[in-house]
Amino acid sequence: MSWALPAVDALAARLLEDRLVDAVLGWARDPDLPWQRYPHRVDEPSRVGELVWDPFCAPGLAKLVFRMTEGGLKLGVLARGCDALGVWRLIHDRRIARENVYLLGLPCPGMADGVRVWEECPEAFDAAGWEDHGSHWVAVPTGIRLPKERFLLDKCLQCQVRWPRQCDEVLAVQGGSWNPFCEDRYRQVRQLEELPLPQRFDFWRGWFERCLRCFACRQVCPACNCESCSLDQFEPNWLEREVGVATQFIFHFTRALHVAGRCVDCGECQRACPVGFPLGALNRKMMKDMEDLFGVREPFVPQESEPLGEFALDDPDEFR
Amino acid sequence: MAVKLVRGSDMLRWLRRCGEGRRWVVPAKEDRHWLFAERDGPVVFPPDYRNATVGPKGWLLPRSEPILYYRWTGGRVSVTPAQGWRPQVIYGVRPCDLKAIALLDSIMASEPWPETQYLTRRAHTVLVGMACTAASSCCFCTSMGVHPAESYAADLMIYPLQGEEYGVAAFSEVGREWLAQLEGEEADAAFSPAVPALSLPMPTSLEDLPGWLERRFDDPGWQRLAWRCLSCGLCAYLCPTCYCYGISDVDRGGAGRRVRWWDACTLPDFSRMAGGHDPRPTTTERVRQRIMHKLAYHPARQGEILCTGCGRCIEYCPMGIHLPAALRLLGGDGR
Amino acid sequence: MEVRPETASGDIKTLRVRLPEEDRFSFRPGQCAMLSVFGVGECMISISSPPTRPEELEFSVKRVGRVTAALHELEPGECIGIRGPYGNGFPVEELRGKGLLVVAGGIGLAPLRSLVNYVVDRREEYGPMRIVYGARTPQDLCFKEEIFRSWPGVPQVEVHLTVDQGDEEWTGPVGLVPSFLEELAPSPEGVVALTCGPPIMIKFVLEALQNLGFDDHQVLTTLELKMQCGIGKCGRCNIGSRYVCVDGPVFSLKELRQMPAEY
Amino acid sequence: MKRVGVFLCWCGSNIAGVVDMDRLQAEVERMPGVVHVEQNKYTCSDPGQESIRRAIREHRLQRVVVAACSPRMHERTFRAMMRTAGLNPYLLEMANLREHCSWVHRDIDEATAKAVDLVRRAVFKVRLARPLQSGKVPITRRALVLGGGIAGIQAALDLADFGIPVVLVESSPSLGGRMAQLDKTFPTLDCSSCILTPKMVEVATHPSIRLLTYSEVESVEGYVGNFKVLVRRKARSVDEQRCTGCGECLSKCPAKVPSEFDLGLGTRGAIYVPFPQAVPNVPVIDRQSCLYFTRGRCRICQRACPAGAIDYQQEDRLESYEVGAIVVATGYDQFDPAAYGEYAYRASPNVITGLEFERLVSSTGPTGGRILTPGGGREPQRVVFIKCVGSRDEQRGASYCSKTCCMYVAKQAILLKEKLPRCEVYVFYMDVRAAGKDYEEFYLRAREMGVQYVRGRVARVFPHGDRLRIRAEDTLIGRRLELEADLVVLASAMVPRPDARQVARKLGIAANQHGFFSEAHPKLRPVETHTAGIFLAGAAQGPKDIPDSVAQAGAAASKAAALLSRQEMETEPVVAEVNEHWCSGCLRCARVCPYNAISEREIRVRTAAGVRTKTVATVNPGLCQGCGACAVACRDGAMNLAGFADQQVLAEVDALCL
Amino acid sequence: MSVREGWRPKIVAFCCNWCSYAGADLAGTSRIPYPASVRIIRVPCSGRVNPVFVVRALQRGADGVLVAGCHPGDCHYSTGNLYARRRLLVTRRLLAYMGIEPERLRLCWVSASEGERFAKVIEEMTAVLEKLGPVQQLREEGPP
Repeated sequence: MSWALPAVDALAARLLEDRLVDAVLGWARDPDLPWQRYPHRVDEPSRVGELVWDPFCAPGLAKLVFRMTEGGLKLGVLARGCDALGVWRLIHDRRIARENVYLLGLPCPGMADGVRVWEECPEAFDAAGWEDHGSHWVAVPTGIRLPKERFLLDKCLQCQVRWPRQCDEVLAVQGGSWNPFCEDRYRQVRQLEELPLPQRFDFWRGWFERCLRCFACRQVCPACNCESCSLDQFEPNWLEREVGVATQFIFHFTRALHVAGRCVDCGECQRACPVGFPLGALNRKMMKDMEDLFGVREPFVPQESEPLGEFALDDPDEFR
Repeated sequence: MAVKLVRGSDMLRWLRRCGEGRRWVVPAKEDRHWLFAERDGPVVFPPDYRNATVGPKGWLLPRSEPILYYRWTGGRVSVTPAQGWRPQVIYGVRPCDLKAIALLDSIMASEPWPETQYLTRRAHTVLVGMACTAASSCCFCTSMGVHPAESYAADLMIYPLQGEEYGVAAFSEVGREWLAQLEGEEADAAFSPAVPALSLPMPTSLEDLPGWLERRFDDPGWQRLAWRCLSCGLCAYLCPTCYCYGISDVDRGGAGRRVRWWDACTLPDFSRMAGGHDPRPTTTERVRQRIMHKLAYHPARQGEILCTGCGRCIEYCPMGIHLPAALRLLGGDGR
Repeated sequence: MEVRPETASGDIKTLRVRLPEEDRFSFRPGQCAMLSVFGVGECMISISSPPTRPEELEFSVKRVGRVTAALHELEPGECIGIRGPYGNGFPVEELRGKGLLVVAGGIGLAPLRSLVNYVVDRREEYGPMRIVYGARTPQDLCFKEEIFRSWPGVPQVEVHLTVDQGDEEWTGPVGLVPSFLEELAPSPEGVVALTCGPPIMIKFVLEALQNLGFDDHQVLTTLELKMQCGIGKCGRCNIGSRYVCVDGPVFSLKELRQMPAEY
Repeated sequence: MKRVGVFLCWCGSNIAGVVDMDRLQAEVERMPGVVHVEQNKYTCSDPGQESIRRAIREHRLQRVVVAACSPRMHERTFRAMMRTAGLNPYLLEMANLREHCSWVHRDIDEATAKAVDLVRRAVFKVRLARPLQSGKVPITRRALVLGGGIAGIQAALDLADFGIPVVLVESSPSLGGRMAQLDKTFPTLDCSSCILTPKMVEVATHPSIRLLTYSEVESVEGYVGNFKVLVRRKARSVDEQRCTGCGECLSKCPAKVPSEFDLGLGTRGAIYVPFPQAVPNVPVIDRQSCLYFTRGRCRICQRACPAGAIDYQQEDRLESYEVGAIVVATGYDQFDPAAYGEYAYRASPNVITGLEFERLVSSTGPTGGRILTPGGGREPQRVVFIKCVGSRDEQRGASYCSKTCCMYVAKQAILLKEKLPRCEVYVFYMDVRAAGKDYEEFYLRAREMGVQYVRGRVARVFPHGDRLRIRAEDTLIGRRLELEADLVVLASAMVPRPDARQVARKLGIAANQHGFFSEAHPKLRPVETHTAGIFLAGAAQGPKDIPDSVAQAGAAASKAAALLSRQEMETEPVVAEVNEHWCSGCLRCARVCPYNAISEREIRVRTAAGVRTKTVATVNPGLCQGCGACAVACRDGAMNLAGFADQQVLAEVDALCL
Repeated sequence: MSVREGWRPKIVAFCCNWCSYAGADLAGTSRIPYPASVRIIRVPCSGRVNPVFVVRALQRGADGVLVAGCHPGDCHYSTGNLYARRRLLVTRRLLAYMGIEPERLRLCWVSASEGERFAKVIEEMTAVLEKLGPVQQLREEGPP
């Protein structure tokens, strides 16, 4: 399967020409940093050439769609599985009007850690285009092969939402949700669950000490879309500004609980965190519990209703 | 360059001896990420150490710290100031961060109201710098007039030479005291500093940069840069020169503490006033504020650029907002 | 300490604080201090009493947020934290001998009141003083005792009052401060205008003064921004390269013109 | 800081005997905001309350804490006292030192320490208390009764007798419902229509009842005290004003169709009244089977009508009514035994349901009251009753017991024995449930009259010649038995109306897994629903016999009357409130609200991007009961519960953990 | 872990106004003694209890948190306790996952007529917490 950039451009151009959308949101090359792709917005068909679709489009787009469409802008979104679900999260939370987004689904073979590639094989960035060979990305015409297990972004290593679901249109290439690098989405969760309790706490405390509480995880998260985050409020002071083990615990506990049953597993929080806090291990724990306790299937696919806003008469009652 | 030559192991022993009774803050790698953490002594650096994700800033200006404790009794309140410092050595600090600390020093010491708590902690800190032999992919210190082998705020500077060999030089009283305890003669040594990976597309000389930017205060480029800003505090918290803080009280029923914590001008409510008025309501103003503060306002105030080219914001901003991009956009490049 | 409501609506109260002998500090009109209610927080309030009456400090507080609300709830006898004085204040030395045009709106009179009383106490050192003061309604006028009784009685002091909407008792003029000012048409000759009030009022007053022929350096205004440290360190209250807490709150229109319009 | 006064009650020795009150007072005096503490022997006594009032005056108290017994005991008392002292009642907080402390703990130190915490909790909470005002909602003094069966009739009459205007909506052409189809009623055997008809007439003639038959509720909007109901008056094709009810048209109509009222055992014309005593006694044209409407020719009835009341042009009309309360009495349906193939229902005309049997014995029925087999038209020699058809059988029917079958089977058996003494009657049953006044006796009477009660399930019923063969097992003596009969009566279950769920949706009330409407509380609020102002009566809420239905109807009526007897309704001040500034408008609060009290609305907000409209949640204090579920569902913290606000609970937690 | 002298566990109990608070009252009126470890906060419904309240209590020094509500099906508001059950179940699991002993959070059903039961629950829980000792994980350093 190849990264059909021309096809993407063509689709984007058509959307703009047909006035289906006012703008298209995708990625563009950073002129200063060869490995960097940042979110980019194109308003005229003539400029779709600025868009890029290759193994370095790391940033998630969903959260940006929220603010962009606020003013009623009709937005076409180049959406990988994670982006699409993120947008749907926002739609179901009534933060985005369905009619304001046109989801252009791009089956995603996984994204590479640009800096890593840049450090280890800068010549890869001379490529004109890219092909996906399952276990490798292959640059055309240079033929440079990048092994995925070495270069995949963490979030993509863990990804199980590669296929763009619930899109208005999906770029016609084969591909699927299956990710050979992640047989068991809950592996890390299980490992942690099996640790003895004190060690479990030590594990987290270690991370609490490093978390800067810069809120990058919250700000990139499509599920964290509240008008006013309770963690920012002073009255009531859900979370004190003081940073200590206890407050860090409350911060991460609350965050995890607030996305419980709503997280779309896009892994953006993980990517955004500068110190590598394993936010995924918290989010997926919640997913796992939603599955185990309440039998929610595909806990990462957004629904109108959310598990914690529901109940069943026969919910488990294990409090001893 | 005149330095004392020493083998790595001897150097560590010497440092450890001099640093007796002090807290050692050294770069430590915890899965893929380097951080400055408390350890029982200095360490040898593996070759892959460029610089820490989170610099040593937090050990001088903590993420949050009490500044006073209060206790109500009836209608009266008693207040005791906090004693937040411990003698410490911060070891392995790179020139960009050393320069940043120098900048923080000048800011905190600035009249009419020096920030005593920082200065006290600073006075009890020995900085052992480490010159750069290799650059990380986002470094651009020289573009900001910072040199990868300069000592800046350091008391002692370590220059990795060939193999096991290091050169050490002192730049302060304490530094000289310490160095005196290291046997060995001062000798000349050739040190080849790293060359930063990036050089910024500077639209003008550093001297003219403030003016250049102020002329572009209303440039549409700001909007083109900032629309994708997520309003998190990542850049500010990683930035070695960002020092903005907030103050709030932690109350425990009539007694408690007033704490000072890192704040960031990119966060939405940073400058929102109680009445609701906010001079910097959108990401555009906030991103502009951050960059202007570093490259224009502060130079105008204290004559120095508030960026040392450590490259952290470039490497870690999840949405790829960074200085080069800013300069280019304001330069009028279409994208 | 004593707490006295200023306005009928009770949204503005004046705190009179008696400092222990050893803690007294000297200050200039227009300077501010950080008031703190321990357990709630701190906020920057301008000193509305004149330095010529040092034994007691007065602060007039409008209820807007958490801290100001807490200040409003204080009871006489309770104690608060005060640090200061902060900011530059009005250049009383340079103003010596000049005529003064004081233009204030609502709570904006607070910092200027300090100046007015300072001038009243050293009447001979300054030229004639005109006070133009307005508020939303007659109830919202602050410092009634002074604006209605004491000040008008002082030689060479004129007080002109206006309100946005009057009520049955109100016989004085009705209208917004800027337009009212233009009607009064004070001459700029040897006069320095000092203004303080809500941002929007300031904006139009500055225009009005310009129309009246006031030169940029003849106009002083005070600005307000969110502050936390008060000592130019927390990086919140800057307008361009100037910190309101250290370089301000008083700026001349001349300075203002060199600053970005971010306030 | 708010000025708090704390009043420590000894409750004689009940509290003071275990808690060291002076140590407590010393501690309390140090608590933030507390400006006055005093002890009373009995705070709830008049002098006790007076001393609080005095303290409020003298110390300018803004908040009051009474540390005494359980708030469930005296909160009302002290709130009333607050009002008389000129303070808002909700600025009071109680600390439960008796039930939760002195009565359950012995150790003085432990008890005192705990008392200190409990008082501190109250102090911290009350400092954050805001004065709460209960709102007022006007009430429309009119009730809607849904369903014209005995329950609906009873409810309507009771309400009307309270002097409350009633609108009664019945979907069929006549009042009467199921009861009208019955012949006699257990256990007294008095004739059903004899006791029902007068009530039907009373409804029709009652000045304050507006009777709308052949009508259906289209939609219901609004909330308690202020419902807007849209009613569809189906076209009758007969002018109710003109029609004299002479019946000329009925006999003339050429069409013959099975009568719903007789459950298909008899026939009726295309223009018909369901049954002779129908109220109103005005025919209706069933357009599906009317020749004029189907073929365009006929008009016989029109010619026959001396009053010229026939009006083929008539159309459905929509009428809207404003009511303050709604009584739902839509009744039940009978289970279709077809599910039980082995009982040969439908396969043989001589297998009928209990209700069909009622028509068969009824003097107004198709046979004029003579019991004849629908198949042969012969008098049956032997009749077999099979009970629990569709009841207590989760596989093919419903899990519940239909409650009435045991008794009506007994009744029908007795009627048989009375009319055909020589007829043998067998009843196959699982259990006989005859709980109720004179019920057991009634059942025994049936046995005494020779009715054979056989405990066991019938395996199979199948035609055999012109009779029926029944294969069954007597589980008491464990013997298979086989017998012939002329008539088999299936006591089929009572099930909800097929449209019950739509009705529930229209009204915004809940229905259980079977489709019966759910009451607000199974024990304490049996006739109310979760939607304030909507009440339940009769079998629509669950299987019931006539006495139960009538009783419940009366209860529902008086509940509704109690509500409508006021011009306006005080709304509970402890309700959810929205901070519109923080609200994201996701409305997940609305999803967890059991009372449909939360809806959305658009507001205009000023943002950096300029003025825009946003959706926010809004709470209807008339409906909100203050459970607080929404406040927890809201992640923004925009939804909060007055009186139990987040900041208050957090403060309580802090207070207890100091 | 070292338990300081004379340490007694402290339980913060959220009791719903209609069932459990009344149940606790009944324990009182019928003079059924139970450990003084518990401190009751009255809430309208167990569904009012925000999981953050629980963590807050543990942070501020409570050793255990009890949430008591009407038995399923008896909720005064019909469904509140069922939402509570879900939320707190997840809360409890998350606490355990993040290294806080799950036994510190308990949800139980106590009706207005179950004074005995209330006392028993408190006894059980107190015993459990005495074994666990105070919460070490979230202790915050106070003034010097």
